[in-house]
Amino acid sequence: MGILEVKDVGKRFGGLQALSDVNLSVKENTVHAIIGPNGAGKSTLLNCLVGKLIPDTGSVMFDGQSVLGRKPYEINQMGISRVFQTPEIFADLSVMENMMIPCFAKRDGAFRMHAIENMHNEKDIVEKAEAMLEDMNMADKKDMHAASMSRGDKRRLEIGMCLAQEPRLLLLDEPTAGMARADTNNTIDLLKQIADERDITIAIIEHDMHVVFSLADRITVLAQGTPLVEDDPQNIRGNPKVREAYLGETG
Amino acid sequence: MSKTTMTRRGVLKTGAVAGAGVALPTIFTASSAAAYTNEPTGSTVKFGFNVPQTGPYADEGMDELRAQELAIEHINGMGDGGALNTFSSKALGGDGVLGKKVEFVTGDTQTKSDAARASAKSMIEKDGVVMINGGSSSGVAVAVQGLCQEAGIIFMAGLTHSNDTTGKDRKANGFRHFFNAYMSAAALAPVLAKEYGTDRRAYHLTADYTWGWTQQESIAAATEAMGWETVNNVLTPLSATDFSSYIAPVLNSGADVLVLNHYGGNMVNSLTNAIQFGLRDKMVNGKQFEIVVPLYSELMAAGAGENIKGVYGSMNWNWQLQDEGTKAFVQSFGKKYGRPPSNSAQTCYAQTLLYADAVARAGSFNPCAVAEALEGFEFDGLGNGPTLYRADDHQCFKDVLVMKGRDNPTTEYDTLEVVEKTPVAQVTYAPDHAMFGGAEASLGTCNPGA
Amino acid sequence: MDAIILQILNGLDKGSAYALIALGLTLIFGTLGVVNFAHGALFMIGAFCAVTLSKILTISFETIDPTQKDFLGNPLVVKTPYVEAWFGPEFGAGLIDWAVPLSILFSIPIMIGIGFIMERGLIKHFYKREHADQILVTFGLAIVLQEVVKYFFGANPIPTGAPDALTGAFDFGTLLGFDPNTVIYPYWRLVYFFFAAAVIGGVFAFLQFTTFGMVVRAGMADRETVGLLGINIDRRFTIMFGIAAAVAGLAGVMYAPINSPNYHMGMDFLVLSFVVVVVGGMGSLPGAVAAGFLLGVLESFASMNEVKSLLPGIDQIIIYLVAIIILLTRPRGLMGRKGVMEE
Amino acid sequence: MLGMNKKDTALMIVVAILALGAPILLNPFPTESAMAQFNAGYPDLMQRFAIFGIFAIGFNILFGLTGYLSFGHAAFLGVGSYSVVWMYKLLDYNVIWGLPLAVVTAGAFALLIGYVSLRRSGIYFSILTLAFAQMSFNLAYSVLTPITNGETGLQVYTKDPQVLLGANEANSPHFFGLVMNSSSKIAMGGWEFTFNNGYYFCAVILMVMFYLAIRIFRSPFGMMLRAIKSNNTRMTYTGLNPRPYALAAFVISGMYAGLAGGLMAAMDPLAGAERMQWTASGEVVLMTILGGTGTLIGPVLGAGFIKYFENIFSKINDNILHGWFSFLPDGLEDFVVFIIHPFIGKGWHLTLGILFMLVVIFLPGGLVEGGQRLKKLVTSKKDDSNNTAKTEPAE
Repeated sequence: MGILEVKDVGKRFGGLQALSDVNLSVKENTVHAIIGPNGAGKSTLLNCLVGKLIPDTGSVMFDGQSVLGRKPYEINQMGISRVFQTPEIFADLSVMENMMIPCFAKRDGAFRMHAIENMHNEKDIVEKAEAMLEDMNMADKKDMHAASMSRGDKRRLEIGMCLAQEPRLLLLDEPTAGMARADTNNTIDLLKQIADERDITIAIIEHDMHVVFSLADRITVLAQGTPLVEDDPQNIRGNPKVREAYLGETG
Repeated sequence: MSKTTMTRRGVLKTGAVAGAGVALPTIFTASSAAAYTNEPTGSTVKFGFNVPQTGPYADEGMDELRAQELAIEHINGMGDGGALNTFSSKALGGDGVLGKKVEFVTGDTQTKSDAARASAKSMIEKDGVVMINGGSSSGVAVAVQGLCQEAGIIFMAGLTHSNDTTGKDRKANGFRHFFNAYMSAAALAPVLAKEYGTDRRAYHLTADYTWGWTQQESIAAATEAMGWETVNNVLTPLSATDFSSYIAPVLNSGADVLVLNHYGGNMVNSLTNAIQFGLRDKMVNGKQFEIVVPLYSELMAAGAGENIKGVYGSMNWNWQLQDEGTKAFVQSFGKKYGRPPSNSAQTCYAQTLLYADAVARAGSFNPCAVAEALEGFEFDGLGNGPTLYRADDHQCFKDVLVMKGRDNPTTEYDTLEVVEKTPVAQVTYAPDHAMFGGAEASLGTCNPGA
Repeated sequence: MDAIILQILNGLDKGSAYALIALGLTLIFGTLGVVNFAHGALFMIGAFCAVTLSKILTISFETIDPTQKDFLGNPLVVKTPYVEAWFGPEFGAGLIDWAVPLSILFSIPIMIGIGFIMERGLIKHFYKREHADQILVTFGLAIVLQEVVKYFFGANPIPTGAPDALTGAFDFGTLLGFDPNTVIYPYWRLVYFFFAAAVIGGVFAFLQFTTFGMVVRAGMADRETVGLLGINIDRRFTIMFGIAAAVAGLAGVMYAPINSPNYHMGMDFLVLSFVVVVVGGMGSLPGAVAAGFLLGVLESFASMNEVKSLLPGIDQIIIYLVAIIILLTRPRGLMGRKGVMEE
Repeated sequence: MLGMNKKDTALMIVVAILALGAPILLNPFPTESAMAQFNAGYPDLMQRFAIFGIFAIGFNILFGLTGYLSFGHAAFLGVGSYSVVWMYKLLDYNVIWGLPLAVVTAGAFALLIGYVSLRRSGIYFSILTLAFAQMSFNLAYSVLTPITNGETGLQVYTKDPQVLLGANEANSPHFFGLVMNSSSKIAMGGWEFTFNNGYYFCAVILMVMFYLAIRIFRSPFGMMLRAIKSNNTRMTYTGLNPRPYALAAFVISGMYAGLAGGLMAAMDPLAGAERMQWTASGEVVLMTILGGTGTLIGPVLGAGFIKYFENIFSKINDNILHGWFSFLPDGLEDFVVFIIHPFIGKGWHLTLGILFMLVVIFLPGGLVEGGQRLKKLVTSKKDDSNNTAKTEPAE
């Protein structure tokens, strides 16, 4: 029984069957990659997992509970954090504030009216956020304006913010898309480190094979809205169906 | 150090405490406590002219301001003296008031109660005026009148036509020279009956706010007394600009007269729309369809243009009158500004003179003394014929003009013609008339302020 | 039945004014992404184009008529318009009579010019600024424009009549088999309706069938991509602004005989036109037109006595009530696209 | 101090000095001098500065922090005023009954309107709030006249019950005997200063409200609100529900507006429907943007700016102009007056419109940015590489 169980999920947009009969099981404490050509339905599937879309059929269970019909923030509070393709951070806030917000969300839940509490009195939050920045090698950027950081730093900050919530499942949507090689490698190292050091499950949607094969313990190949095959990385590499559907195209 | 407490019953003690708290032991020119709000101590006295200078009534406000400036000139003995020469009271000698030269400050009411009160307060608190005059709506008049009552100065209303101003909202410190909705109705009804017959069915469109209601109530009562039937009364939003959807059903309602209880922009638009629908070209119930606008003003007539031809209404005063007071005022005004004054200008002019005259007769600027001098005052020569400032409700009683849109005006100023001067007796009512707050309405007591 | 037909006519007529103003506003929103609070002022300037032309046509020379007296007792000054003197009383009077329709020609270049100046001189510097800043600057501009008009024309409404041939009302009812005088409708309002329909049709045709229009529509859908194609979208936007200003101006010109123009008539329409645009859906031209007519018709029905007696005051709030209901049931108005002006 | 950092404490002290010293600071010109026209130190205007300051501070908590642009906040102002006047009519003139009620009723209205309106965002939200406020205004002016007294404005009549009214009680608004409209005047040389009870009542409340706003801005809650404005998506995917945060901000700013409306009625016992009109809602938007959206002091400055022009410039007439320029030769005097004439008196709208445009064109951050630039000029020698003033929601 995996921490995330996707059963018979289907989703239709007008005349387009975006997903059909998707079955997927992500085991706890593994790195599970979902790959597939453009238009295979990767993003649709991801959106079904986080509550942005509701599948027409099937079920999505996280840790034995259904996530369907819940709002994104509720699903997040269940322990699923999401990293976006283009970093979604609080650009107008400082780096430290960016890091404190998920700490509050973890401690206080989806809403708390702490309107006249003083920030200085939130020692535990401040310490936690500072430690997290330290972990992300960003302690020196603490007071920077988040918008003024490089793209690589924004990505690291976003991952750090997700980790600060201590999620059980981290979803990454093409985390290295549009990155230079050096940044990509840094991100791979960071994710490796996270997977090794933390008690966390990672599901990653990726286009870049280099990233996938460096990280994944398990790979699901999606083609035309339905899983083609699920296997270990070395088997995927040799699978002729996958080659034909996906790798063949890219060479 | 002087204390000003705006209310008579105001707790002086607290004022003193607050004063003591900030009083510094340094040089302040100690002046003895004033006997009343803004008692003039120097060689001048200030009047406040609070008129709309922005918003839809800005032009009316400008005309009021012209008349007020002219009045100040005449009081101070400049210019030709205008209607002071024909005024029945000779207390004013053209040397200011009680030997003090009159100055004035101006403010913008924006035709909003809040803004009008803010402007009036600044005049009272900052400029130290003893009297406020002007305005072009009843909402503003009632609001400012209430303020003057609290502050302890005299309010000489400008254009305000609602019954409430000297009805249920009457105040001891407030005085109105302008006529009101009841008088309009009482003057108009007999003329309408004579012109259009007593067997008429009237359809009312009424601006949906206090003035509109009192106007409608008054004219409906007066015409029904003549035998007319009120078919329907439809309330229209103040903010309406296009009245087509209110006018379209009129023709099928069986009514043969349309009464537009609208003022200003509302009236200009509703009348224009009614003419567009060709109402006055139609025959209903075998009679020519007619339109009545109970309250006219020169500016509305100008705004409505040709559409007012043949339409009856009423006015407080018109420059075409031929009495001596009118002639003197129109000459004086016309020479200075190159145009005849409007009836709102005339009421402001008269009010300013009446106030100054009352001060001169009372020998004091104390509002209570001035009020006493105005109460029951009978005068003539200001253009409206013999007039009484009734003591019971501070309303002037005088002849009312019934007007009609002229068919062939020769200039832009004579678009209206005087049809009849309704004698004062016909428009007089009891002070405790039901439309004026009944027996409950009371002036309260005069408040001199400090 | 006749009452309902009448109110539908009224609604269509009001709706055509709403639709015209909202159309221009949406063009600016959709193409430039600018919240233009000065749009009402453009409508007002349009109406004053008509006023100005009729004033120009009635510029007069003065002769003194000693037989008549003016209000001060001096000999009366009689004014005769130059056009009557030049072209003969009949043709001259005819010109003056047709001032409003004539000013359509006169107003188009003026309005486009004002639009160009506004866009080049002011608005273009605000494309990248926050909506709040756009609101403040265009609101300031609206105040300035209306105060300038007030300075020259005063605050009082200025009667500006339709040509004599088009005054009066048309008896619709007799065509439909009703009794005479039951369904009558003013000629000029019918003219306004058809005029509005023609302008709306013209704008749509322009956007639909010209390459220029195609680029602009593409720009409305996705501004960045069009920019990436290397098309000089800026120049087109300037032209669009001019067109939007002209549409608002034409709406104003033709409105002058319906209600005498005054300097703040733009503000009266401003809030309403925003409601119309939003109900129609931000960035949707058909939505703006549909919402204009819908709100016009509903407003007319709400002012019927039968409706008012059931729900007192409903005509005061109907527009807002409908706006609330539509926005709550259709998140982006009638035909709005996702993501436009939602941040 | 009081849980504020150094910078905020300094700001608070500046505000306190300005608020308490206003009767003197706003009266820089001797009473008899020609410039006395520009003095703003009389009770009514000072009260307005304070009241609209409170209104704008509250509005800014919604707009400045969350970015939700409400076009209907005047409705809460009106509700606050009506509440207070009704308490005068039913109980007595002590404002202690009305003011809390004003806050509560405005809060309740805000909860209702906010709950519905916050289902949409962006311009759709703005139009929803506008629609609610315009409905309130139109009804208050007409159909609801029994409650609001319509055009005339709600006021106290002698026949009203006023059940708590004591024999010696003041017949105008007071706070346990502290009569609002009573003042002490102190003459000093050519100056005359008016110290008004009502103004100080407002000023103290303004300071409390300003302090509260600082605390909200600096609190975790305030940070969440800024997070909504910055990135709503990230907010949701960080397990936070933006709706109750935005609603709480809406209700808080509605309560500020209710308090401001209540104070208006506390200074002047009349509640007119016009204060609910869209122009009044628009005014507070303009105040906030003009002063500096998202800054603490900006809205107060914006409020002061607009009210100053409305009350001071509208009162300057040609006579006064002629007085000022009487030293010039006749022809020149007339010319100067002719040039200035369109901008004063009835032309104050024009001046205000021009200033709106100038400020927003040259000072994108509002008046606060103007202040910062001035400050920068003065201390220009310092290194300003880490100056991120515009985005930092500081002063």
